[in-house]
Amino acid sequence: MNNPLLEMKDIVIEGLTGDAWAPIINSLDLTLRKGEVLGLIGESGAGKSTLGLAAMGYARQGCRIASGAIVFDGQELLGAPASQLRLIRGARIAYVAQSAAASFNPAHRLIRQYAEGPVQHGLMSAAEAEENAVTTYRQLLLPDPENIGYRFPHQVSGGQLQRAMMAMAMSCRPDIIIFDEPTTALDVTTQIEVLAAIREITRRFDTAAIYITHDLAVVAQLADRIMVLRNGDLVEENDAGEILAHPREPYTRDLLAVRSFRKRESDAALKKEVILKVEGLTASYTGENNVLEDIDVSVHRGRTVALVGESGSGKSTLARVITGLLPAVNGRVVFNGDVLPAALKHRKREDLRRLQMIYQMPDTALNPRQKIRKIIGRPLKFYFNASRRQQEARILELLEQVELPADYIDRYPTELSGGEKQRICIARALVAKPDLIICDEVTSALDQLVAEGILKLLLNLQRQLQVSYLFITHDLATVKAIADEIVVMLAGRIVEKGPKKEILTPPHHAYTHRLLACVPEMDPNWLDRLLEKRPAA
Amino acid sequence: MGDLRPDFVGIEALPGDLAEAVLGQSATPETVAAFRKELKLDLPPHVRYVAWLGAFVRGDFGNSLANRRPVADLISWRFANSLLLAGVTALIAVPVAVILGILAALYRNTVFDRLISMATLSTISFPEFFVAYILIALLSVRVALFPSIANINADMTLGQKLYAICLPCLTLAMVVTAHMMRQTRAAIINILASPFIEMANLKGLRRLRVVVLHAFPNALSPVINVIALNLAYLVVGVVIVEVVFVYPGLGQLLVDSVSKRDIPVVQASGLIFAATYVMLNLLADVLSIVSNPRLRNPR
Amino acid sequence: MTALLKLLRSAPFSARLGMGMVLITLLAAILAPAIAPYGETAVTGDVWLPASSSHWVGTDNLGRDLFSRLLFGARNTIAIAFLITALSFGVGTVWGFLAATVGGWIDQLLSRGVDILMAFPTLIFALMVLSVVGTSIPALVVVIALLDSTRVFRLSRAVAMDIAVMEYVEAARLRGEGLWWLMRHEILPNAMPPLVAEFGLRFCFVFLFIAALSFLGLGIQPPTADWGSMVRENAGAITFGIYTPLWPAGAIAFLTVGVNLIVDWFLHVASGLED
Amino acid sequence: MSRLKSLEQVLSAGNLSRRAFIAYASAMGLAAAVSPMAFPSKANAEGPKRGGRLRLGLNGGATSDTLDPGIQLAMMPQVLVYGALANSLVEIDADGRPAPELAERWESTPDAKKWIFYLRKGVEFHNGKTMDADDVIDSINWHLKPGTKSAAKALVESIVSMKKEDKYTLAFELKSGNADFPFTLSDYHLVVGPQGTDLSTGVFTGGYKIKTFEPGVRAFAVRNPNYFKSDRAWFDEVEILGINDVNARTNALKTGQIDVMNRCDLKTVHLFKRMPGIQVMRQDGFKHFTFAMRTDMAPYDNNDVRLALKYAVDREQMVKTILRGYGRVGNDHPISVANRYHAGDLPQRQYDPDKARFHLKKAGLDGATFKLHAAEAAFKGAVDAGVLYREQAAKAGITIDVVREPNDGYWSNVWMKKPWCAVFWGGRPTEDMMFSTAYAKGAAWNDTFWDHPRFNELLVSARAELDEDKRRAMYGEMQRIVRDDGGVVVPMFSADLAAASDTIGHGKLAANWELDGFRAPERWWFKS
Repeated sequence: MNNPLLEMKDIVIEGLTGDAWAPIINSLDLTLRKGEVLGLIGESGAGKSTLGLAAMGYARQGCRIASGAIVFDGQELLGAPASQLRLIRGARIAYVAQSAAASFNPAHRLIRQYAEGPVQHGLMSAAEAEENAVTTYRQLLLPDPENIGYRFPHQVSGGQLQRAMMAMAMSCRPDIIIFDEPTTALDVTTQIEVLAAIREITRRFDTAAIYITHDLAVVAQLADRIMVLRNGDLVEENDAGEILAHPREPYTRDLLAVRSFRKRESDAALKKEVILKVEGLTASYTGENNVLEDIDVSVHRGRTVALVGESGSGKSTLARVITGLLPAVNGRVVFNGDVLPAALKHRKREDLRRLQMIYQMPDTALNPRQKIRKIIGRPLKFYFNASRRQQEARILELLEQVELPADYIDRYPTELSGGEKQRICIARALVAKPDLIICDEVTSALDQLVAEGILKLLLNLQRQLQVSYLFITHDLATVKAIADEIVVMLAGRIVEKGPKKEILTPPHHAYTHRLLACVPEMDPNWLDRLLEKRPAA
Repeated sequence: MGDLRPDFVGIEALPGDLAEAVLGQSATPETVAAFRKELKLDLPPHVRYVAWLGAFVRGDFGNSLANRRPVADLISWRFANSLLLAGVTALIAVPVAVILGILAALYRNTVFDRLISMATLSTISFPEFFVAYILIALLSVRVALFPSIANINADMTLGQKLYAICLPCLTLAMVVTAHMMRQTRAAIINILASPFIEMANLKGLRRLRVVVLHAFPNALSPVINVIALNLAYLVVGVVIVEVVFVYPGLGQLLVDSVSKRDIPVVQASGLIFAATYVMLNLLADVLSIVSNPRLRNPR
Repeated sequence: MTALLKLLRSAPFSARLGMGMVLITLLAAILAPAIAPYGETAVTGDVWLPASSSHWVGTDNLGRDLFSRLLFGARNTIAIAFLITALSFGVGTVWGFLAATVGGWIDQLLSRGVDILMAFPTLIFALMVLSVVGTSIPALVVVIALLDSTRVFRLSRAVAMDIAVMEYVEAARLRGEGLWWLMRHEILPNAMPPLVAEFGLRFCFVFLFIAALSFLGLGIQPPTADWGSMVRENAGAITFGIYTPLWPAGAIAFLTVGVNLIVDWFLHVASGLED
Repeated sequence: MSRLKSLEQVLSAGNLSRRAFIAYASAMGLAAAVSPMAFPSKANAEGPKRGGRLRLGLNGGATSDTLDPGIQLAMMPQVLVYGALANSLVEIDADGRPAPELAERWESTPDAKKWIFYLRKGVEFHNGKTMDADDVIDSINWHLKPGTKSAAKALVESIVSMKKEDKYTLAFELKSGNADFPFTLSDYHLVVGPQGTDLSTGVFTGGYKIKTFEPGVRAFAVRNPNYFKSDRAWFDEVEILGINDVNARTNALKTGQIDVMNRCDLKTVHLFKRMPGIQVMRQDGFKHFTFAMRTDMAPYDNNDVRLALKYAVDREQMVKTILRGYGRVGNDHPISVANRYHAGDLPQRQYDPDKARFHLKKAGLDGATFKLHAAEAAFKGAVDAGVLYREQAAKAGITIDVVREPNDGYWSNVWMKKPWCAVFWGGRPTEDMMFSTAYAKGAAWNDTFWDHPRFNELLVSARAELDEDKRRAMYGEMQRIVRDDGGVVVPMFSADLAAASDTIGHGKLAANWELDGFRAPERWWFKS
């Protein structure tokens, strides 16, 4: 092949922590040739986004490119004047951000934002640019390409918006596009469309790309070459197929093996008493449109029921109704044989204790101004009126149970990593000695390896304590790993339910089938096969 | 109408009444009684309130207790004066504040930004009357550019009026500009942290374009609100400036009427103040909605 | 504590400058009786003397030593303004948090009530009330604090609204915690940064407001030294080319700028913590 | 206005044509500020000159002001009505003597009970009507009509009957003899308006006709061409602006936006005097401040207590500190040096801690605490005066506790209610008025609740006494009685300070009211 289009050498990027600069990226090299797709993979904090942005000579607030060389098409970008960088950004290297909803200016119409780049770079007139936009929208299979551009960002769905952003990135026909986790925020079914669009772009225009993700299965579909990053260091770099087939490093192997574990089936065979029974539940926020319609779910002691569905299917609403935050319009919740009052404030403290909840975002689920001692200690005081000494003993015991060091007792949540925080949340739930824990997407905000650790912990605890889980998730991999029974929801109704084995074995309900089909597999050809099967949208 | 009650109750609760307040030391029991009877102050408050409310609904503000002139006559030209002062000040202050705010955000953390922020900080750090006196000392006594009192009257032409209100306008403009400018800057800087601004930067757009076309439209809502608050302040809160410059505006009338317990005037001007405040807030809300594409263009 | 020290050490120059300015003012206030060369109200010389060795910054409109009055003025100004601000925050935050946490008709009632109060200009309201209850310092403190608490109410309600929807508050609700716990332990600690910043700003507003009231004759009454009244008492001299009033005005600006510099930095740090 | 001043200099030096000057000045927007002095007229350079617009910036205007002569409470309407629009039968001249105005002359019976006033002929009202006796009767009855709020009601109630002898002769019969009746008729409330009209419309006989009256803000009047006095009302126009803030008044005068201001800031008046182009005018009038003790209440019913407190005040220091020297010490009676029968031979009471201590001991009240109630509403500096008093009295071993009262309602809740409080008195032009108002037994404003038989007797006989020397002796004795037995501490008389541009000319200033007896518009002029 010819000369590399982009060559980054010996890049060191530093970030400001407190008042000191600490390295985020340690002496990394990166080369990208024309038309090549490079996958950057790693967990959060690996420095992949920072490296990706550095390819444009850009560092976020609080970061700086300390040393190295970034040569793009013969020009040195590091230390180049802003005017020179401006000519390259957008025009020759474009960027696609993780959240299209946040990255489109809410005040302007899509097409105006599309046209802005080419017009400002002097590549075409506004009229040409708009015409061009329609063509690109059509190529990316956006519905109603003639008119969709005249909408505001909030008027377009998430998947379409993500594609519109790719169209915008293409507006100047750049040499390189940097994709920064473009599908992470999307449902599995939408993710497919976006991946297809990226494939279309890179193939059709022979555009080089850097694809940043934490999901090896996703990057496997697109990348020619993959770099595995960890804590700012390069772990391994190789052709995509090679990495999947023959990972050299243990870390890469861990990433590949993620969630291949399964809950032991033997547990599932035993029928136990019913802890929670939801009967004919109908709920509504406004009093008019029902968000939940006639829901029946049962959870047995020591078992896990997984509630699956895409965003908006009503799974979280169901959790709110069960906990009493949203009183139901119809139906009832039977907990331990007693009918629970619909509203939270009428429930007995004892019932509250036995029904606990764990949230998706451990960041917002823990009060940042309380120490772990108080976070876990308060329920002890509240439910059991435990003395200070009893509290301390029990907290230490719990920290051990959730596999955290004892000295965390006097830390603030902000001093903990995401996975550690989630373990604190689990400890806080466990401390109440509950019969049932509602887990609302508890792993989806975590890196895959961390998430796996959390799931394993939950399973262990269930074995030890015979606690039941109502597990809400959109991630079928998680479901496969942890569930005893599965409930599939769509638009506020239950589509299908039953033991895991039954649901995951064909024949599926059509919707379940679609969900399952969209889960990426660790196979470079999975996307191609899937797209071939599907009729063009 | 709910807004009327507190004024009325508030004034009713003042000890002493108009008769004593007006007559002061020369209030003999006899003249006070005569005064009260004439002004119907001897009737119970609720009777008077109902009567006043009834008249008000018919568009009759009633008469001033103090000099028996119709309240509407008393208030209307003063309110017009207050509006003139506020309007001219706003015409100067709003564009200046917005432009300075944008520039300060654009050149954030540069010498220019620091200079502007120190300057505005100092103007809001001084009492208004002090700013006014300094301006008088400099621009009226030392260099005879502007008159030191702004006693405009109906016989003046608009030009003469505008010349007369130069200093009060300048004083007010300095105070409100500082507030609005700081808010504009803060709102824009807040927006500058959004991902879509990073996106705009990564599209290779010029900084001015990013700030003016991308950040500013999204900062409009807080800016509009702060402008509305400051305009409300201009119309109703300029008592001090009116006193310093002897400007015949509504604020001075109200202060005077409060001390004289002239209930109909206080009620009517209180109502105007409240209405102005509510109107401006309403206007701000409407403008915020209009400026927000999410609200303007529902899905 | 160590964290606080660390935070202070990491402060940028502007914030250090602000802290220095506030510290100087505080020291002046605390040490006033010890370092002031003359008494608070002692007439020691002719009117409006220029600065000299016996009167470091000259004398005021009654021939009192201006430097001594500035020191005592710091005492009164800061103490009174602080008291007012503290009271208004005490009242404003409790009701604001209550409105945000409970919501529903209580929120509506409180919010609309505050709207009505705010629709009437604060200064006029204060004038009305003060002309009734008199201008003693306790009255001044209570009246301004209550009027000011409407603004605190708005802010604390808005802040608490954002916090009340957080999952850790929901978790506490699900645990069955009472209202007071929610407000005191879950919301308050997290609402502190904006409230502390607002505290600084309102503190400055308060003594400017007192100065305005003094101007209309309803503020702190003579002969108590207070910077606002001192500006007012001496303001007439400016147009005669006597710059005595610049000193108390400068002192006000000095403290305001100092507080603002700290608040700016504090807001910056606080917003950084949220990231 | 230095720019304007230099412009005027250029003009008077002849370097600029008058037309060019006006064009230039109006271009600067300064037309209103151009002083008439810029155009020297042919009139003689020394004496009064006709023309110009007099611009007065006055403290004491309120939105509650009216033109009703019965309710004249503030300086702005007082100067407007009494000083520009209207005349009384009698005026008070610069020496404090009654002088003819609408009445040409008058005479009385020896017991001073019946008075005949001969009216000036050919006086025309602003509405064109010629004044006669009916108008006068009607105008006096204005203050007696049912439900009147007139402050002059008490004055005119002493009149038993008014009789029109002929068109220009009027006979008054009084309840009792009053040698000061001409003074009574000089009162600023008792101006004369046309019969059968509403007197609050501003139609009178004065040198100016009202054009605009915006209460508390602005009044504008133009010269009455048919004014009956040819040597008065020199200005073409009079503009009165209500400027309650003293700094604003001062600045406005300094910058030439007004020609005259009243009530200078005592703090800056010494600086003001030094300014070129400004004249400061001092009037020692009747205004005085008192600390009134209720002689009907313990412990002030004991004259030794009263004397102790009278000796315990350092009047000199009071005048120096509270009035900044712009005033005179009081002698514990309300009669000013401006009054005709001021007892100058009465020894001045001095600050004497020993005597104070002696009297207190005599009263058996050693170590007692006296509560002095004060507020700024009582008079400017009242609280400071109280504090000063406290320190002075402390040297005599007397403890005074200064109780600060709210300004609001001071006159209804504190004055004449609390046993000892600070009081403001505008004073009265005659001894009789002053004593009758506040010292006679049972008088409505007898704020010391004082009842001294000899005093009360003297008051009645002096009132009817037409013989100057006898009167002087009587009033002298009354002053001594009040001084030694009365319930008031009178530490000081306050001077009135006004300032004007030095282009303003005036004669000797009358002392009865501020601004030349309220009559600046009528009596003053622009110098040539």
